[in-house]
Amino acid sequence: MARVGVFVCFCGANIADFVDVPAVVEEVKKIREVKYAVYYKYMCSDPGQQIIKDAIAQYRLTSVVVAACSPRMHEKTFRRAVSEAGLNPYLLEIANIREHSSWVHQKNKKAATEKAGDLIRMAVAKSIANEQLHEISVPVTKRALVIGGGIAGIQAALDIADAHIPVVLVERSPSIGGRMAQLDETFPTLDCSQCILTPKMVDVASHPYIELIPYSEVIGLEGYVGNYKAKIKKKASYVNFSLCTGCGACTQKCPVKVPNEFNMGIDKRKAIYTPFPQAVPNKPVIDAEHCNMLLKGKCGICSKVCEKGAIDYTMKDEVIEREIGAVVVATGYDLWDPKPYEEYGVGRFKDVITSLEFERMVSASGPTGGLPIRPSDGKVPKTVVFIKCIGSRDEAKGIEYCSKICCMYTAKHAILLHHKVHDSRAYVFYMDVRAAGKGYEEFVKRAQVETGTTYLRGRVSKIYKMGDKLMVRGEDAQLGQVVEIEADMVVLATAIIPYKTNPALARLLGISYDKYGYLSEAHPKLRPVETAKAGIFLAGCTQAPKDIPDTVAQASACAAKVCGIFSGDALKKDPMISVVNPDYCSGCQNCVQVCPYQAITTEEIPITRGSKETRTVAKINEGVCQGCGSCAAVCRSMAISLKGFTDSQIINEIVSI
Amino acid sequence: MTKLTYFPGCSAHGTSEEFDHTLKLVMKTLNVELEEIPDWNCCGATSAHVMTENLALSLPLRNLVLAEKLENNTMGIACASCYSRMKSTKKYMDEHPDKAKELTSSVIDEGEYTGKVEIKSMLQFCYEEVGVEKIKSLVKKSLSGLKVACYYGCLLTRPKGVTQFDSPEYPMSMDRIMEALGATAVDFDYKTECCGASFSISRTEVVHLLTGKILEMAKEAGADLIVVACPLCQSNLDMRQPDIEKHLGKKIGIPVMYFTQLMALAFGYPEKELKLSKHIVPVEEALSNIGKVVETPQQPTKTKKAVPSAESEAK
Amino acid sequence: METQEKEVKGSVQSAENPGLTAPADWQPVIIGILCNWCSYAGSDLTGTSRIQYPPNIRIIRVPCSSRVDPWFIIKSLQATADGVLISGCHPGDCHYIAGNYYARRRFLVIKNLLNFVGYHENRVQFSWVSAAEGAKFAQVVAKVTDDIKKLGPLHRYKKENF
Amino acid sequence: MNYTKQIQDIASKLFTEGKIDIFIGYQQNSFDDNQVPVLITDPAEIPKLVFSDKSVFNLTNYLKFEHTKNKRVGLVVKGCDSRSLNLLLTEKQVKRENLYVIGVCCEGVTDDNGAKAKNCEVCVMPDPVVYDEILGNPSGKKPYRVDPDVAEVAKMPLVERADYFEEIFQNCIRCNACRHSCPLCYCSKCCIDQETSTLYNGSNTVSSAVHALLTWSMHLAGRCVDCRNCEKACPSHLPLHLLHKQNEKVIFENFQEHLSGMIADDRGAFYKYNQKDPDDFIM
Amino acid sequence: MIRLGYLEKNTFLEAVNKKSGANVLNCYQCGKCVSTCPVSSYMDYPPRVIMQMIKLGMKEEALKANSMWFCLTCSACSGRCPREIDIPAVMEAIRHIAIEENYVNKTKKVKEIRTFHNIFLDMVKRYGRNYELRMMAEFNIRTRNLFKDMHLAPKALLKGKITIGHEHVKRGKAIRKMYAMADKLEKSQKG
Repeated sequence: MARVGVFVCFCGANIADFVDVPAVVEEVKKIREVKYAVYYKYMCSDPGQQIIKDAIAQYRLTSVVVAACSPRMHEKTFRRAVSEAGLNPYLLEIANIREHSSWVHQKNKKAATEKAGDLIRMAVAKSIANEQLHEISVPVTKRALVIGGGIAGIQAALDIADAHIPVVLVERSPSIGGRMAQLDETFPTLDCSQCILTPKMVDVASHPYIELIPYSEVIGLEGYVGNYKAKIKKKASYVNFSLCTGCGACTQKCPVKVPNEFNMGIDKRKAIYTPFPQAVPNKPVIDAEHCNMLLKGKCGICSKVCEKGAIDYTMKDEVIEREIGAVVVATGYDLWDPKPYEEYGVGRFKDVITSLEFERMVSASGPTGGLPIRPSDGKVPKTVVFIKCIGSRDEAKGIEYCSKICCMYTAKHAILLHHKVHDSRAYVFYMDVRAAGKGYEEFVKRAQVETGTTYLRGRVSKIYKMGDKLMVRGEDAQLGQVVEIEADMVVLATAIIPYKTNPALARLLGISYDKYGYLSEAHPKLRPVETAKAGIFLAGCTQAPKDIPDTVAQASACAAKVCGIFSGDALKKDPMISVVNPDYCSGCQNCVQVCPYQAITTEEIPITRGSKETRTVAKINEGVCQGCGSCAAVCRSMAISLKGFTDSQIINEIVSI
Repeated sequence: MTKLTYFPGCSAHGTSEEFDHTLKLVMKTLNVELEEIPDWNCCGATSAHVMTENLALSLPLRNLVLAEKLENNTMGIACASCYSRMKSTKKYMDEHPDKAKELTSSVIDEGEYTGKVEIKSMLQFCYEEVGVEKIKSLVKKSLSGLKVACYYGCLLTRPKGVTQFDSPEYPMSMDRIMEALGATAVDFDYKTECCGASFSISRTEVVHLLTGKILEMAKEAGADLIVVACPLCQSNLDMRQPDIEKHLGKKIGIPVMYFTQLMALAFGYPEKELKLSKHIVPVEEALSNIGKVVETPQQPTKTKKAVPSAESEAK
Repeated sequence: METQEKEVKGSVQSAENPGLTAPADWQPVIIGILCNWCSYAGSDLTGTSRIQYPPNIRIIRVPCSSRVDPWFIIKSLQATADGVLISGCHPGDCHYIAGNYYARRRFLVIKNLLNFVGYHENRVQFSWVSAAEGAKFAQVVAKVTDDIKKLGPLHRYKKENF
Repeated sequence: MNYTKQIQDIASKLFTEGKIDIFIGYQQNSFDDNQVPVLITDPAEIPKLVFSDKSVFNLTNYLKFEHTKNKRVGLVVKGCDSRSLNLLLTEKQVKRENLYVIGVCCEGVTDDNGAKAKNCEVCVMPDPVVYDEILGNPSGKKPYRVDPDVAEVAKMPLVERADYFEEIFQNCIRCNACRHSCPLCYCSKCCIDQETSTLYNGSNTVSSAVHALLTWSMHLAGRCVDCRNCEKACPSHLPLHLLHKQNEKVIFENFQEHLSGMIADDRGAFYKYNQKDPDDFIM
Repeated sequence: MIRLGYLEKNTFLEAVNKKSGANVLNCYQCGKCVSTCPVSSYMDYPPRVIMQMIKLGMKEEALKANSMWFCLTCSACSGRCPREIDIPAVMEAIRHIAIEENYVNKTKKVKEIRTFHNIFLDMVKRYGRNYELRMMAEFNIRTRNLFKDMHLAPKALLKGKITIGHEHVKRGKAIRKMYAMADKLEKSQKG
């Protein structure tokens, strides 16, 4: 037989003025299970809590109902008090007679009193069905996995590692550095990208808490927050990194030339190569698709020139496993291919190039030594037209969203063009100039005023050739007239899109992605770095287009989140989660379908005790379940119940009125 | 012998007789029998849709209904304007069967519309159904040495949703056919610019401006002649050329031929069958380039480059 | 829940059983099932803002509208309730990502089914109330109470033996 | 529609090749011209098998019982039966590799009076959607039609409708034959079983019958394939299809024309959602 | 100056959207259509401005302009529009609204364009097909410019470019009936 104690609060005058509290107490005392009922001025005060504690001991209460303010306010307070009296804290129920009665029925004391009585009756009925629950403790493996070695991944890895937490950093290409390594100077300060990035890259390589695994991909992730197991495929590099000294003899002698993807194909690299001179790790890899030795079994020059004997043509892909507790995804972005813009002659006119190609050209370490040149004839362009929103904000040919960074990098390109070619003239076709950021508007002004770049509002309609010039036709909407510009070169500010492997990666990690392929955050405003899956976080352009400051900020935020998870030996979790009764479960797996967190898996259990034959039933992963109760509502055979909100608790409330 | 329903359009029996005639020659070589829609009427281009709604749909719809009575799956249309009107009407009717029912029952008195006949322009038919390979195999007299600028105009490839054929910005089907005949198709950026056809009579000054630019660009691209697939384009580019020259104050003198004329020529028909006399701008000089050796066009002469790596074909 | 004190003139007819009436000052019982993150928080805001609404509703807290099994509604109608209000987060705002989308499907079907077997369509109502919509919550409760007062007491299939 | 010979041949072939342990088919009733299901384990009994327009029952119901579980089973399915089989496969109740399915392109079955069965009038899929072997010629998917009975009842004024249903519910004797005969009611514990818990239904009263039937139909909403096994099994001859068809109508009209079991791996309508689902009924 | 304020219902926008099947509200004024349009320089307002006028509900200004009469329906603009607006359909819609509600631009140029279209339609009504020489001649008569393009005629005639005789549709009655019925339908739709 349940023994319930009811403690009604006056809340000063807040409740007592509008609800006849003593009458309510008298009414409540009539309930069979209520062994003790009392009122007090401030239940949440220390003396108030003491009343509860004393009564629990004195009346051997099996559950406690506090009728006071909203449970969202003081549920934790009273749970602590109950727990201090030696009762399980989840045997407490709150009847919300302030927000739901005294404050909203101030003109009808009688009705408010009746309602308060009913609310308490409901809470008593529910509390009778309450069970003892215990906080869930999930042990954690204190190691983080960072996927992607661009600036986002580098920053997150360094921040986590600086907190003395081991980090596994996986990068798909032979070197970390990512897109930022390809940039020349960065807006809005025009400091050199390499100068600020390479120190961080070196830090990663030498950090005692970071295990850098380059030229690799994550191919599997099992488990849940604090207890993940990642499978990582190390692609065969055909170079034994422990022997290689990075002397570069092999790359010099290799006879095979391939378009250099780091330089956007403007120049060539060898079949054995390091992507760029400051690469970390600075060890070459063999491109198996182009190596003569691997393709045809002929050549072997690199092996001959390598004094250390580091070349190993027999190397195979290798899969390694790491146990980790949290994941930071930082896979970065790709550039949209402007091919659909046929009216701009993309693909036909060599002098219509993309902004990243231009970026590589103006880079001091780039293929042209820092000078922009026309790919068609090698001449230095004097008149350059920059066109923004290529692919961005274009549902017809590209994508709907704004790529966020193009306004700024186009202003930067206009300035850089002026720096490199002093007598040049830059035109920018824009639809809007979106320069929201610290020092951004000033930067655009600098492009417009200091370098005399002409901004024309409008989208270009057509580019055609006249001799060796490109004729760019567009409307200047401010003038309201069509203008034609005789240009030497056209630079298209192409949109940024998520890396094409994002959907596959998202499925593998069990997180969601949007229609473009960007990985989805848990809440667009309040949880922008978390994913819906606990323990997996997002940094940088894998979540949405971002500039470098935002990316670094988000990466550091990820690091803070990861350190938060690892701050104790175990994760503490609210015990109000779902539980399966395998005897009732028929294994239809509809619950698996509706669970938003993939917290439900299946397991095989014997049909009867000791039987060899098995059947499949649902299994809830305590570490992952967030306690929404979707599964409990769709379970037809009542096998799943949500602790704290079981069917019997809710029905008790319904029928007690 | 395959059969093809044929809609010639009003100009086939007027201004563009040479198109109609050479088309029939070409089809004979390609072993295609043209079956003209009995008692066809004008499709309404380019005026009906400007002024009215129901009539603009009814005029082409009558032809579509009549075409269904011939038992061919495909209808070929010579004129690009007719093609555009008929095909967009078909698309509208297929999407709005109620409207089709309303019009066939109350306005047109020729029977039901089912939408079973597919519509193709003659260029599309040659490119998609016949194929470049077959055309190549039938060439008796190569047109090598002839540099042509292929002009598509607006309506053969636009709007994309209606025509479902080739690129709306830089189509290449006619260029491919011309290459199959042995001719050289030059890079021509104005191949889909509008010639102003529907203002041919009412606003000639517009036509002069638009057509003048097209002619100039073709000349600039180094073409001997312009190849077209539409009678309205042809008459604007050819018949009005002397006026345009006066307007611009300079000589252009670039002949304009139908692609079927060149196909017929390459298939071995004698020149007199091409009805060359109908051209206002004489064609003979241009055709005399056939057989001449030309230097490979469009490859810009390689100058010394600042950096050797820039040679690579980046794109 | 006995509110009437003195005899009042007039009476309210039950929408489903026109023969059965209640006194004109009859007060219905309404069960409100609210999701914890939006609607319950919204109802708390109604309280903190001191917005007044009719006292007929009895609120039950659940974590998410997707926790609401259709038979809670059937059960409520067989218990004392004359009407049921269920409220959750606005579409797209669910604390648990998509719970309210699943719930919405069940709600539409159960609402139609109950109406089909003879419950007035206003007996069971649904709303989306966010944590910021304290005023909306008051309006919703007022509307539901008003609707159900018009319908009169619910008599069909009442379970007396609880 | 008579496939007796073909089915007997296939069954004996399956037994000789050792492909199955059990064959589920129809046999002639001894006392009238109706048919009853038969489970055959001995090939000698194959001549019992018949198939005609009297082969009414949905045999997939027999896949949920202990003696067919994890056995290799051959069975005959019509269009609607195959849809329930599809759902059983999706909901992992049977293993496809354990089944040999003879799909019959159904031309409609008859009711006890020899007239065309009412569910066949509104059938959307007479052809089997899952099968190893197909008999007859597929006639394709039919357009969805609202059940005429549902439409008629929906037209009644509220009070009349309430009275109509109250009479139906009063006649329910809570025998649970409906649940027992439903192929999709395979739960080992069912919420409408009386012994399960007093929470769910309690005593044998009208209100508990209402509760049980409505909850049960909600559990089948978006899953029911309209085979009407339940109705055939009901000793009180309650028009149970009204509840299921009403739900089916609401689901079809509002949730992207969902029809249960038409495609493999398509779960019930309540286990998926569309952001554009109707929202106007919510304040 | 244009005064803007509370607009209860933009009926003009609604009418244009309904008639054209496009949604003008999609326009974000990038101007790609303007520089694409081969005849935008002849228009009172280029397509981009017309779109804005529709959005602002400036019915009279938009309908009185000559813009839609100059539209060649070449579809170049709609093929390039980043928001996929069917601009020729919008132009056609406002052209039809202008005719229906008597807002047609009164300038000589537009009058001539309309005259041409009327002659064309008359010709088709009479013969079922059109005939260029006759059309040219009739146009010159109606626009009182007898000698326009006449210098072309002898040359064209000589070359056989245009012929004197022309063909009719055999069932001319059917065509004339079509005209009448289409007209009737138009009126009933309006009413």
